[in-house]
Amino acid sequence: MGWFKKSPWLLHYNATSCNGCDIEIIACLTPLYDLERFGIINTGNPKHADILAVTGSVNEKSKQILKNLYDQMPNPKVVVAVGLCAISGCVFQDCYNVLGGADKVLPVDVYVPGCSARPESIIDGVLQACEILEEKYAQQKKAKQSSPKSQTNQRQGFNHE
Amino acid sequence: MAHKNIIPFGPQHPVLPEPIHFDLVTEDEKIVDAIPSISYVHRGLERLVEKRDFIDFVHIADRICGLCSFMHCMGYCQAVEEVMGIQVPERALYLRSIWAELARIHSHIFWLGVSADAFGYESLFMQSLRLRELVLDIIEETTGGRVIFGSCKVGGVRRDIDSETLKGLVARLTNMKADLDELTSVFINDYSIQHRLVGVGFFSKEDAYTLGCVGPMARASGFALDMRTLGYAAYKFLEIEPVVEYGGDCYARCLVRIREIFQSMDLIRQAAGKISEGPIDVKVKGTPNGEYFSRVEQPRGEVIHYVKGNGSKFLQRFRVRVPTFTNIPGMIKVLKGSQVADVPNIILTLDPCISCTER
Amino acid sequence: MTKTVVKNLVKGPATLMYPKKKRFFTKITRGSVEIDIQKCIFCGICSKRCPTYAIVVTKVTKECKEWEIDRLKCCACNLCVEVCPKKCLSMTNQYTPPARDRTAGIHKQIFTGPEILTGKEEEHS
Amino acid sequence: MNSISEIIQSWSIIERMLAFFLLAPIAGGVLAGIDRKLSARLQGRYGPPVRQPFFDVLKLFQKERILVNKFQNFPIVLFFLFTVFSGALFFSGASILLAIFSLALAGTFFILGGFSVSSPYSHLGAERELIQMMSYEPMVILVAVGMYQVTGSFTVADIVQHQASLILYLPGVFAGFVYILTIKFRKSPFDLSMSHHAHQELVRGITTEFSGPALGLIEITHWYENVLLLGMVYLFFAFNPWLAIVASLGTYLFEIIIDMNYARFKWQLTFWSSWLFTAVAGVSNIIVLCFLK
Amino acid sequence: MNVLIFLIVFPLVISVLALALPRGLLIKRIIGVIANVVLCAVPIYLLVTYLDKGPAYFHLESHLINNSMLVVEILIAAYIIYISIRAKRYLPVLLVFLQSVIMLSFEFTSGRGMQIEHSLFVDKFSIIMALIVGCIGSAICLYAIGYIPEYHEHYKEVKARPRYFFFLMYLFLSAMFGIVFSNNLMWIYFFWEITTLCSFLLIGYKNDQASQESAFRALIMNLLGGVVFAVGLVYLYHSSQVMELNKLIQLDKGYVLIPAVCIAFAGLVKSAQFPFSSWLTGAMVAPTPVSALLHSSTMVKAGVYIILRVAPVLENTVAAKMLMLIGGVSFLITAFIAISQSNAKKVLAYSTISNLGLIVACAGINTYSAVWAAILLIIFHAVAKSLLFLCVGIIEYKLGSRDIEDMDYLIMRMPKLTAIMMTGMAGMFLAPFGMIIGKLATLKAFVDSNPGMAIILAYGSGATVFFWIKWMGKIISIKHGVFKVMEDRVSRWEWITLGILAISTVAACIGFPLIAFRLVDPFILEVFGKTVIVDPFSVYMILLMMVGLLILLPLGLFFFGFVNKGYKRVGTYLGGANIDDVTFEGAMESSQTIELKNYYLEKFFGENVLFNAGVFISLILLVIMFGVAII
Amino acid sequence: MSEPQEIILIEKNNLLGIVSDLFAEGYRLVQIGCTTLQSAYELNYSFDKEYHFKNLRFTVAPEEEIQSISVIYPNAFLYENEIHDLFGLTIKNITIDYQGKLYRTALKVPFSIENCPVPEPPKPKKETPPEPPESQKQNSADTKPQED
Repeated sequence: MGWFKKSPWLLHYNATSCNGCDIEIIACLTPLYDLERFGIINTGNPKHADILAVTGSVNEKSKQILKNLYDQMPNPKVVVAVGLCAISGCVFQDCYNVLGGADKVLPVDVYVPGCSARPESIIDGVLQACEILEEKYAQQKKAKQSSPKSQTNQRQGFNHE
Repeated sequence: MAHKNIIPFGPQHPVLPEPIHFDLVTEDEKIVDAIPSISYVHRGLERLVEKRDFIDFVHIADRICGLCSFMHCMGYCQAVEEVMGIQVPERALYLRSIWAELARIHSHIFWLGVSADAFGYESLFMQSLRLRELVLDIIEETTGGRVIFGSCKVGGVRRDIDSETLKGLVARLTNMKADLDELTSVFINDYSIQHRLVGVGFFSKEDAYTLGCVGPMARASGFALDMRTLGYAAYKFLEIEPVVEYGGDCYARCLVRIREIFQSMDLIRQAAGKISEGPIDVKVKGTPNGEYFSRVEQPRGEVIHYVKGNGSKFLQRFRVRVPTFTNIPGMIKVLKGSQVADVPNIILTLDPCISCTER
Repeated sequence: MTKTVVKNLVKGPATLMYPKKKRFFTKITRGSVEIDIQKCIFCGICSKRCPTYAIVVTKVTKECKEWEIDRLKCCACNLCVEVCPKKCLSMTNQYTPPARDRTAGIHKQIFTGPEILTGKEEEHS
Repeated sequence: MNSISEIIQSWSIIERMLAFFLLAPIAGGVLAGIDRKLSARLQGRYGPPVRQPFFDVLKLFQKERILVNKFQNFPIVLFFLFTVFSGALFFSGASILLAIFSLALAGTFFILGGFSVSSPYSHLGAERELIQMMSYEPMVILVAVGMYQVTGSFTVADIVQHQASLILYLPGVFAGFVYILTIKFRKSPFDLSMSHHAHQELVRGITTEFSGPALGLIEITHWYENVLLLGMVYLFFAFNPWLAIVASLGTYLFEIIIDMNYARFKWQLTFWSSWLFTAVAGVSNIIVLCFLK
Repeated sequence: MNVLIFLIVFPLVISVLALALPRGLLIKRIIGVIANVVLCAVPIYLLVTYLDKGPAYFHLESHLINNSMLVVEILIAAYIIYISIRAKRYLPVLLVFLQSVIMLSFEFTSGRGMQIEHSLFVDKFSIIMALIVGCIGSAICLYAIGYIPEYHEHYKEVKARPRYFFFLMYLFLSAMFGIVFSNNLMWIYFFWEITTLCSFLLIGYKNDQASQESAFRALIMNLLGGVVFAVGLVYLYHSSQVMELNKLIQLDKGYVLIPAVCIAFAGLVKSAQFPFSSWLTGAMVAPTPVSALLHSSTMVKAGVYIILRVAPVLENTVAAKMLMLIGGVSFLITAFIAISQSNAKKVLAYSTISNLGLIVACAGINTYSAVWAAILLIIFHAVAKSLLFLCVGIIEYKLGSRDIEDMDYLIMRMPKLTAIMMTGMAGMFLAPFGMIIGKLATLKAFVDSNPGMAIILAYGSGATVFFWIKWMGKIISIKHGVFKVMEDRVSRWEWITLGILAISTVAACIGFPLIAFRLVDPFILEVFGKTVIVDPFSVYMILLMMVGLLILLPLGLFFFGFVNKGYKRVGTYLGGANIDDVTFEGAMESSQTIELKNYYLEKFFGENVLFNAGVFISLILLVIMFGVAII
Repeated sequence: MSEPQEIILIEKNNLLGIVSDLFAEGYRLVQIGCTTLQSAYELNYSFDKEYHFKNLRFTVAPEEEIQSISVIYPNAFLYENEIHDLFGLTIKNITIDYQGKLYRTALKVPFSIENCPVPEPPKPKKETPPEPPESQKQNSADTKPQED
């Protein structure tokens, strides 16, 4: 079994968000919500992280950065889109420089709605992400056992559209 | 003899809640050059005026930035009201001021926490954000949202605060004051904090003036610039004295913000005492035709909402000039010659709000 | 700081223990939009004014009308509630739960007469 | 307790080394867990379970291995091996100086690991770690010197069996040692090069490029290192084993409290203050002792 | 005795051959190899012969030798005066003149009737020194065979004078053997002056402004040392009619304090201690084999050798304390200054002064354990430091710079050389290697006699660790990308030398118990009557670490190089702004490549302030030393 | 409450002179803004001294060049780069010139005359009494999603 459920580490990136969701993510770390109860550490370093929490609607410049960060995370990894912007672009979906959602760039696993997402929502979302981490780890292990050569990564189920 | 490191600072960096990038050229840990790179948050919302009419645009103005959400909304509404010549009822003005000051308190406490985090004082960060939750509770009870208030509209406010709640609000703020005193005394007196802040990012009054700094950046250098003295909203009814410090360094900026928290509490108390019953909004008729620069004091300083309408329901031009934007040149100046360890502090004493900077 | 820290230790944690203990929200907390489909006249104002295009109102036939909201798009700005001429929309204080599926937030209410035929989880392909 | 210490003394060197190898990570992990729980409580949070460090490490070993270059984990493996070795040396009763130098060798490998990945944050972390090493190295050597002055021997076995209380002779040295322990434990205000806390100006400093199993190994190595350092604290109180254990744990708690009460210092202050403190507390103690003898 | 004479004469013959034979002859190289073999073999033979014997003294009295020495001395003096006048520098002229006057007047007055009982002698310490001089010295000469042509390729403006160069190198070796085997102080003095001359001429080999400047600085300082040496000898003979090293030590301290202090002064100058350090850092302009041979492994060791020899005279005097402090100050301050230097040779030079300072401090303490430690330090330092110099010499020409900061990713460009260099660096300060064993012993010796010095050692080793590790880190950092391996053009001669030295660095550590018990202990036992008892467990552990490293390093490299599979390669963390592995998108959409340079802490350890402080402090100490001796 | 706002129309070529006069008088630069008109761009330079708010205004054609005032007010470089990137105007001699690389947008020069149409002022409607707002809003909202 995996231990991901017990110790999921978080990376947060603000990809064109209004920072409302970002401050709520920070609020989650604080005494009242205390994400560390679940073993969650906000690492700030993609190489240590299991969960990528994306806020914001992703624009032309942050697109590449988001991809870079995701690529630098070791498997298994989960993307959580926090806030409406990261889901659909919120009120900014008409803007000329907005891609409208993190799922345009990354395979998003959990959507946390809200404008801005409430800390409770974020906690729920991250806990769901832990489950997915476990699933992905199990899948990965299976894939490895069946064919030790093919290093399948998580990009399989990811379509650009 | 130059041993120069080139370090990318950001856009993703644990001490930055928001993306901004610097190419730091350092020698040992001294910064020789810092070139900023922005546009990681540029959405282009100024052009949304083509798609939303001037009344619905309020909801976008609300979401320009999460931390100064209410101020943007208020600034925008003020500009439109000014263009259209709408007289906003007095109660609405008072309510706007109260919310604005609440927003300032929560923004400043948040800033205290994040900057404590930047210099590695984790327990202080936790303590600050714990206190901030009390303010957020008040905000949620009065507006229904924690971050995005959504309580302002053209012609008034969308929601009233009944007098019971208002009294309770003031009482709760008063209760909070003791905790806040304890918290801020750490910021003021702690040796290690002074080590990290005193003399860091120094900025003379002249520099602050010529580089166009606003808000706490300017006030910490002894330059009393506070848009609230213009007397918009209900500030004309309240006693207000700009908080000025003369240190010019990160520590002075910290002190300015701390004193402003208490000032805001006082303003809320004043406003709650003076507020009178009455309508909270007026009906908006017609379309804006004309232009206006509305200047509002945000937690970060003077923000300008420029509104230009040509009689259409859709504004011809909406522009925000936010305090962070005009503070960036100053930040670059002080970054040069500082230490790598100071970079987060300096960036944070600006209290950067990149999302409104790049709109 | 020592004083504060020791006080924290003695007083015990301030943590709300959220998933274990339920969180109660204030009355006016903006959570999610609900509709009383019986009152709705399908004027479509909510749909048109919605800043995030979360609400879709369609008149399939004269009898069969649909009111659909994508909760994963709704920014809870309360505008639809305010503009609704019939006041059939209301804002509850329960936020929408996170979802693993992009379409999980879509709630459709079909009106074919005075009775409500719910088609709650409609899957978009 | 005396019987326990007799049993331990009856063990052969190999047995003692083995016991350290097996027990130290458990003790270190539990200590780390207590640290996190207590830190959280001091901050008014509920905090993770005490077993959390073990979960973290187990998880890290299950992660995919991502590398910047092929060889980057080699120094880390050496770091681990030599830390364990120096701990084993220490607990088997060998020369304390040898243990210290061996630990410095281990630290060197850690720093070289940071350098080898040629990543800006790792590099800065490694440079800072070096500055830290330069800051604490004198005091660590002085601890050995002070103990030698009192007990007349550099071997841990002799120091433990010394009847007089070292702390009475070496209060200054002990104070200096506690000062630099903050650096060694990577606690605020000296968590410059890599912090166990998330946010810092150097991202994760020296460990920025190490992830998955390598990071887990670094974590375990720190547990070993912490146990070794607390063992050195033990020596100061070795005349009474119970007191010594209490004092070691007390020192650890004290470091946690210090951690809560300080912002991170800059390297300049870290460097000169630790040298100054070493000079004031450690050196003066040793000179006084020199005249007493 | 014949062996000793052979060792002194043989390099002399080689040097004459080197000068006489025309350039580019194959036979010259063969002679070089033969010289190397002989110079390694003979000291070893000597070692085997005298392994279980005490010191042996030999009578060799011949007016012919004395007179020819006198003639050579006058010739040297004349030559120096000639060169100095040509270069319009008059201070050396004055010093040489002074020296010649002292020596000549002595020769022709009281020196006439001087009776020397034993002119030559050999003991364990001499043998150790002879081994260092013979093995390392001749190896460096081999290296120079490959090096000098390349040197001239790079410095086209320098006139190629390889014969002259090798003549001086071998001449120097001869003089070094002379110093370590002579018992007659006049002879030591004679050879001493020859080393000064060789050093002067070799530093000035490049013959440009900077090297002339440095050469003359070295000359002036060493001549000053020579003058004081001469004064000491004259005083010694006048006060006690003694001119032999072994008798000097046995004399009553009251009589010989002044000569001993004078000789120690000469030793301080030669080993470039404060306040005379500047000549050694200046000497780094010389070709690298010169730096390696003269200025790290042998000639400067002659300084500490002579100090160690006369140290028993100074025992328990204020002068000894001052000597100890000068050593301590030199050790500490140069270790600090080395932090702020980025010129590789300068770092090495400062590190050399630093280590010599430690040895001088040991000599000042002069207990059995301190001398034991000092001898170990001499051995280990000589091997590792010459290796490092030679490595830097190669790097300098392959990279075109001797700045440490230009050695980025050296491991990818010159993997073999980096491995050798790492061995050398590890030898300088890391745990199971030689120098740290020496330092451990030093620490023990310091604590036993003078804990104050232990404090200096504690701080100094902190600084030492800093500048070595950052250099190590620099050369082993790996960047993804293709680098041209640049070391294929390194000549065979250079590889051989590097190989020999690298192996001896490791061998010296593994063989440490052997060296300690068979060589150093008997010497200490002879002199002090007791010796250091090393904890056998510690020795085993050191050996275990050493063997562990020897097994782990290649095994690990093999494992990580070839077996290591199943990982994913990603770019370095650059705040997410990666363009590729090591470039990131900077401001204005520029693509910036990360550049990583080391810290130099100029503010804390800047050369200007610290150097002057060191000079000032040690000047005061020197004055006290002389003052006390005279009073 | 209405804050007095002075708008001074100036000639483009006099800009530097007037700005340096203002600098000498101790005004601080508050902002530089730009508005897209039908066929030209309108530039606003806002200054402030002791809450006295002053605007300089002139219009430029798309192809015209503007002198940078960043030599006088160093903080102007950000505004000027922004105007260059978003409006496509050429500004000469910016002290820190980002060469059009301050913003990276999906739509190049989003505020240029081609990209940013000025809303039709409902001139005839303005005279007539305002229509019921609802229906008008509906109409306008209808057209929104089709754009872009």
